[in-house]
Amino acid sequence: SPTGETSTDNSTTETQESAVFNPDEEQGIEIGQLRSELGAIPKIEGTIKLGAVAKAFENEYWRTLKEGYEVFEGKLQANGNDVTIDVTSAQGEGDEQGQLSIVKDMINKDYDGLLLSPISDGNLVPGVEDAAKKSIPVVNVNDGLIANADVFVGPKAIQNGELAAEWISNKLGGEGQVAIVIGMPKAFAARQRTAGFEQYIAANASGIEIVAKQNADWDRSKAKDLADTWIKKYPDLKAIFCNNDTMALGVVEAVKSSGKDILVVGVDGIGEAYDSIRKGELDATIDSFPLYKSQIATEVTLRLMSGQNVPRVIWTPQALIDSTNVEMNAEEIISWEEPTFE
Amino acid sequence: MKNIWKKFSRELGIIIALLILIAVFGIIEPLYLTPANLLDIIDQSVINGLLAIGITLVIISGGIDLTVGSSMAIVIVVMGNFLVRGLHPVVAIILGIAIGLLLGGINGFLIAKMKLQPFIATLGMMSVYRGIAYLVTGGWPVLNIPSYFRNMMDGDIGGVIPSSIVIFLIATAIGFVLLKYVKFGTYLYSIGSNEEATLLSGVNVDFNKIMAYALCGVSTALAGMVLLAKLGTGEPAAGQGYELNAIAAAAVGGTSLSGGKGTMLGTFFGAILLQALKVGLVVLGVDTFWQYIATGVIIIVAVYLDIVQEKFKTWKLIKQTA
Amino acid sequence: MKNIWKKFSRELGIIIALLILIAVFGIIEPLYLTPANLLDIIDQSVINGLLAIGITLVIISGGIDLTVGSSMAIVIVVMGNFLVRGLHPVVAIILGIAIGLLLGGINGFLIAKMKLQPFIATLGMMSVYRGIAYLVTGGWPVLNIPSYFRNMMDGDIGGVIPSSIVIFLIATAIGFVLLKYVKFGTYLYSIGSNEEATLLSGVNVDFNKIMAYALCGVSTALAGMVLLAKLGTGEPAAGQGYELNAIAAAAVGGTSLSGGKGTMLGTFFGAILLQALKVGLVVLGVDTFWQYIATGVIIIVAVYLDIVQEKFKTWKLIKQTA
Amino acid sequence: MESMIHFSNITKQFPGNRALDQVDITIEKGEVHALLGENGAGKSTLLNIFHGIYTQYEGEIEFEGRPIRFKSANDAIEFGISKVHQEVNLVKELTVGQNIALGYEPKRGILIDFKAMYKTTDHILKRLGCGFKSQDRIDSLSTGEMQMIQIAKALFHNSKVISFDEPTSALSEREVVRLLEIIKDLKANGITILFITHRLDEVFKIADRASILRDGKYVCTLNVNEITKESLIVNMVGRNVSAFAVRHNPRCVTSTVALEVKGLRSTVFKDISFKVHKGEILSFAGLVGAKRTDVMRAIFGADPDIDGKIYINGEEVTIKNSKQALKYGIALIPENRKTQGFIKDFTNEQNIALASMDKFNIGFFIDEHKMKTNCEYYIEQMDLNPKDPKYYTSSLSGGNAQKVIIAKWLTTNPDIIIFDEPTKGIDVGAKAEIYRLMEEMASLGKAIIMVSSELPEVIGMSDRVIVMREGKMVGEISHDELSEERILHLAMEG
Ligand SMILES: Nc1ncnc2c1ncn2[C@@H]1O[C@H](COP(=O)(O)OP(=O)(O)OP(=O)(O)O)[C@@H](O)[C@H]1O
Ligand SMILES: Nc1ncnc2c1ncn2[C@@H]1O[C@H](COP(=O)(O)OP(=O)(O)OP(=O)(O)O)[C@@H](O)[C@H]1O
Ligand SMILES: [Mg+2]
Ligand SMILES: [Mg+2]
Repeated sequence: SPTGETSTDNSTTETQESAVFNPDEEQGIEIGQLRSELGAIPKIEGTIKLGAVAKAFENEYWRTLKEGYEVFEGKLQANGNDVTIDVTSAQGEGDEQGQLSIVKDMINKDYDGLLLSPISDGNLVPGVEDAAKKSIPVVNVNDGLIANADVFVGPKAIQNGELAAEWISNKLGGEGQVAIVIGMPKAFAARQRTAGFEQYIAANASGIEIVAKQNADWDRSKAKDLADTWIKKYPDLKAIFCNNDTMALGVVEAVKSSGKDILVVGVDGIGEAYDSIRKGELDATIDSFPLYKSQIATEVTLRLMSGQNVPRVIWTPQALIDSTNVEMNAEEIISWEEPTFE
Repeated sequence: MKNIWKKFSRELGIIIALLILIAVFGIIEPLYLTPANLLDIIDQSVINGLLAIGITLVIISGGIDLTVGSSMAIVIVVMGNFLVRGLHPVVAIILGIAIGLLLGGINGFLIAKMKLQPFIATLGMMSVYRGIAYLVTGGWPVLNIPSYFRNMMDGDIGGVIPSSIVIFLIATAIGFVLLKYVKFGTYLYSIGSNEEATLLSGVNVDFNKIMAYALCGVSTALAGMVLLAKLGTGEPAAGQGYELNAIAAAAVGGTSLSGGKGTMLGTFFGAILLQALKVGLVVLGVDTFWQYIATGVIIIVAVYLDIVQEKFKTWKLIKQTA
Repeated sequence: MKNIWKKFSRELGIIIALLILIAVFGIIEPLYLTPANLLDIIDQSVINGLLAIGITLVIISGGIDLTVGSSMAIVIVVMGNFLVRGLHPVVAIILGIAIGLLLGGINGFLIAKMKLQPFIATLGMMSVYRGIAYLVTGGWPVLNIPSYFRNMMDGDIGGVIPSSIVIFLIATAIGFVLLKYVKFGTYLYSIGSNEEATLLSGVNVDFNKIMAYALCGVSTALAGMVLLAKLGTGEPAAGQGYELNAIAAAAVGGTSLSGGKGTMLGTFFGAILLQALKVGLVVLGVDTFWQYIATGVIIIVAVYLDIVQEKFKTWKLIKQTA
Repeated sequence: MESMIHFSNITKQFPGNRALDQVDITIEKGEVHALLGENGAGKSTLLNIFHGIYTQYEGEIEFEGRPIRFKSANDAIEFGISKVHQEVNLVKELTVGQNIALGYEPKRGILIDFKAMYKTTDHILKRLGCGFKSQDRIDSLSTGEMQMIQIAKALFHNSKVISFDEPTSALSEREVVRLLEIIKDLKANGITILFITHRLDEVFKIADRASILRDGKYVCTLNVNEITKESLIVNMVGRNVSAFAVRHNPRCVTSTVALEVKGLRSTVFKDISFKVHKGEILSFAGLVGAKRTDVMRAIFGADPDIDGKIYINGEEVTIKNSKQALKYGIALIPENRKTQGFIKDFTNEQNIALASMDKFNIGFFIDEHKMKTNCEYYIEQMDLNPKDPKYYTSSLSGGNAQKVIIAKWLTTNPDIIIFDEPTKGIDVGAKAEIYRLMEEMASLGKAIIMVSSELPEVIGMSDRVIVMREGKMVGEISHDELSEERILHLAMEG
């Protein structure tokens, strides 16, 4: 039964807290499944104020996430729920302390629930501890991990790299040289993306050789410089996987000017990546649909607050976007269904 | 009373600035003035404050240290590794301090003995230390720092005052005494103000310089420990860009980047002021992008006020003697 | 011949270091020596090189500029916006230069007129300018920079030499002439070496300082344009941390961070050396974490060699006269 | 008498320059021994070696019969050997007492024992008869008082040997008298004194013996009471030079006023009004600290917040900065050569060109050849040594550096030249040349203002003297009425 499953999940969470928390190894469920188990979103009593803290609005990904929160706030209000969501972010991805300040401020201001996307795995832990003291529910929205949050909402990060690896290996017919541009080895997501890619190749595509793997610190220009050098050093290079789209777009510039036919795959699904795919420059990106992710996260938070039994990990949709589906509607790709309200 | 006034006249500017800042934020949003929030501000300035304490020593001696962020990362990952393997926390703390001393000492050696310019020597070492921090863990964070250590460095003492604040206060006090009442401090001012004259007075300039960097390493190590305890995770990428914040705190607190001038209390309040500003902007819900602008403007205004205050003092002195 | 030798004796050290570096990488991996790769190295050092040219002027005058990364971002997003709306590329370039001049001029004003210390003034403005860059676009990148602009700044001239390299060479040449053959350059050295004596010699010190920062702004603007052309997208987050790289290039090229010393050619080769190192490490497939260490070590060794070379020169002189 | 210090075969090589060449000198215990020689003769270098500041040299030093070789200044101090430096070398951020005790602070546990420190240092200051206290700040002191701190420092270390490198060059007559008394007093207490000076009078007042260096070589050691000034000079310079400031050419004062100052005042001086004519040498006399330098800086536009009127050739002008002063044909040869006079990293030709860069342009660009030619002209004119336009000014001797600075200002072709302590720390030979230059300028119709604390040169050179005291003009003396007594009377009591 669904209830039984959730309770075992909770008990594993107990032990997980003292061991390493890794959502990829958890028994997560998807939102559709959650909805079918728990039904419509319960009616919200009274006024509810939610606080959402993103990593950094400097990055398009997080601005889109914010948009999702706002969209869902609208939907809630349209359905007669008095819910407001305040969305803020830290000052850049190096501002761990600042992000913590924001969370503490929200706790001081007695927000009713928190949706947090931490910069690093640890920086919001003290805030979450404070929230627990005030019994404020905390939902961890990817990609930093909060071991002591109530629920994790996000895509399966390792699958992200796997999707890319699978696509590349199919395109290449299972053989050829590939390279990886890593972001900063700071975020869980960056590491998992790389690991997922490597693991898939090792397990399923022995003909593909990862010839190079270097950091570009999420920087477009550094990624381009890396690719410039690689393209010369490995004349047979067939594909480059990048930990995010910004770097992938830098790599695309290098590939374009080399005149070679090298596949470039990014991660995030930012608008510019879609454009580039349409133009036939970038080959693919793995979109984790922040616009919907934040809506799901909010839905999960409300369910949690109304006392429903929510499992520890909720997977959000992600999909590989290439020329075949770039014109498709996102809702169609992820088979999005609007939530129902009580 | 008037004596105290005079004694701390150097720090007066920054204290007044801090009070004004708090008052302004408090008027706009009373929540800002709650004890919990004010305590939080201090608590959150501990890391930057500890780094700034060490950097103040170095800057007074006429140097600069850009490695603090990277050194901190090394301390964090090494201590984290040992703690997770069950090393006694006290031993781990001693180990951490020793690492800080060593890393700082290397900087000091390059600068004092090999005569490299402080900016460029520590710029290079910043990169070297970061690489080492990554190598220690292979880039991965050290997870699940034991809670006894976390409680030790970041628990509550007597259920009220966070122990990290106590560490911060003790470090400030030690720094204060070092600068004001111990030879070493006199030598730092003296070296920063006129290195040649100090050398000719028979002071071992090289040794004192190395000590300044080594002690900066120690306070960096303390900052690292507190961060490790606060976050419960030791990341090799921790502390990136922290060096500039720490320098800003020292400068806002009245430390002159050309050396020879500065006080520990100034730095202490400087670190708190920067955090009070940040928290204030958050409490007011100021847009992130505007926060960048506000932070920069406040740094410049604070330092400018310090210049104006100095000018005013000189002017008053002239009036008196005229 | 011997004359040329003597004329460029200051730059000799860095040139030899660069040749050794290239030789070592070339021996390990012959691919490194292909003309295409060598051209790439120069091409990739253009951004850092242009920033370093401006920073060299500022450092020689005894200052420092930490804003270059942020200023560059402003230039990029503003120019990007106008280009996308169809502004003529030449007008856009003039606009970009004007912005660089303005931003640099503001830094110069704070330092020369308001007497703020260069480090702290530009540390504050670095934050302010970054905020402005974000505000200009609301954080979004400017996409689809027109290709005629991109070809102009980053195309190939005569099908061989990338135009960005030509821009770099021209900027270096202008900087070289400014420093060596125009009185402005003499004044910069003079100010950096002894500001008071320069002032008493009837030189308008404030004006020349402001000009140094303003020109640094211009070369920053050029770097921004090239980056915009290279990437085809204008990001407000561009250039973070670039200031330290640019300072490193200048220092490696023999510019003294205490002012009064340095050359344009030194900086030119300094920027190329750092990129040659980076590319070499990538070509050899050195692990990223080791790259951090190698970069730091090379910076320190290069600067140390410069010191040793100076000492050696003195020593040789002593031998000659003895 | 027994030998205290014995220098044997000391050789010191600088890049491109042998500063000392096999120097042999013996200093006896308890004597005051003067080291004499022209600028660049190697006097300071010898002391720097003795005090462990230069550690690379050839030869041997014996101290009380034992060979010594110091590795640092500290070593020498520990041995009871202290130095009062040529340039005042103090830490501005510290108090007087902290400066005196620097490096050797008394401790209680690990903390500094401030009470004991201030007590000891106050005691020493009292013994030296200083009017300030050990807790005072350095920046409120005059140059003379700063010098006292250096002497106090030596006493604090209980030194057996104290050496003085031109201690009187920055002092007023009154302070010089006081210093010489102190030196006698130290001698009476059994302390051996080494003493460098360019003021030969002082040698005869306090020294027992004098050793002479020329071009880095030892010349001779003389008993002071057996010789005359003239024979000293011949030994130092190798030829006969007048040690006196005297005018050779006829006076050429015109009635045309070149510069008039009316009611000039600032925070430190007030009511300054005077005229200077073309062809005139007008001196400002007074004790050090009379604020003459500040008046000159004000006229030159170097300080802000000045009230009053300035007329050049009868026309009122406002001078807000040195650039404008230059435009009006004013030149200022500043008091402090090192910090205000020249650029350390510049060669002679660059330093000489700095104030008139516009003259060395072809279009937009610098004409290096013109710069060099100009420098060569002055090398000849002023007998600059070495005769190399590419030589760095910072490695020149004091007198030669001063000539470079004067050349810099002459290059601007000024009408009004202000010399602030023009012969401070300059040897007799160079002094005579600077006097000759001043005369020549006057005869070319330039107006010359000289600030000097050396009465002989004030009396010897001036057409007219204005005396200042505590920021005020207290009297004017015409050429025929000039005497040391008149000037001192006005300068000290009014
Ligand atoms: N650090 C140095 N580097 C190079 N040359 C030097 C250095 N110091 C001194 N010299 C040279 O050594 C010679 C002796 O200088 P020194 O300072 O001993 O002369 P001095 O007799 O003290 O002269 P003055 O009377 O001007 O003080 C001079 O020619 C001087 O230019
Ligand atoms: N802003 C300044 N920059 C550099 N030097 C200054 C400045 N203001 C004053 N001085 C100089 O510092 C020196 C120390 O002052 P001191 O009292 O010894 O002499 P003074 O006031 O100049 O008197 P006099 O020139 O008559 O001897 C003076 O030469 C003074 O002019
Ligand atoms: Mg001398
Ligand atoms: Mg004076």
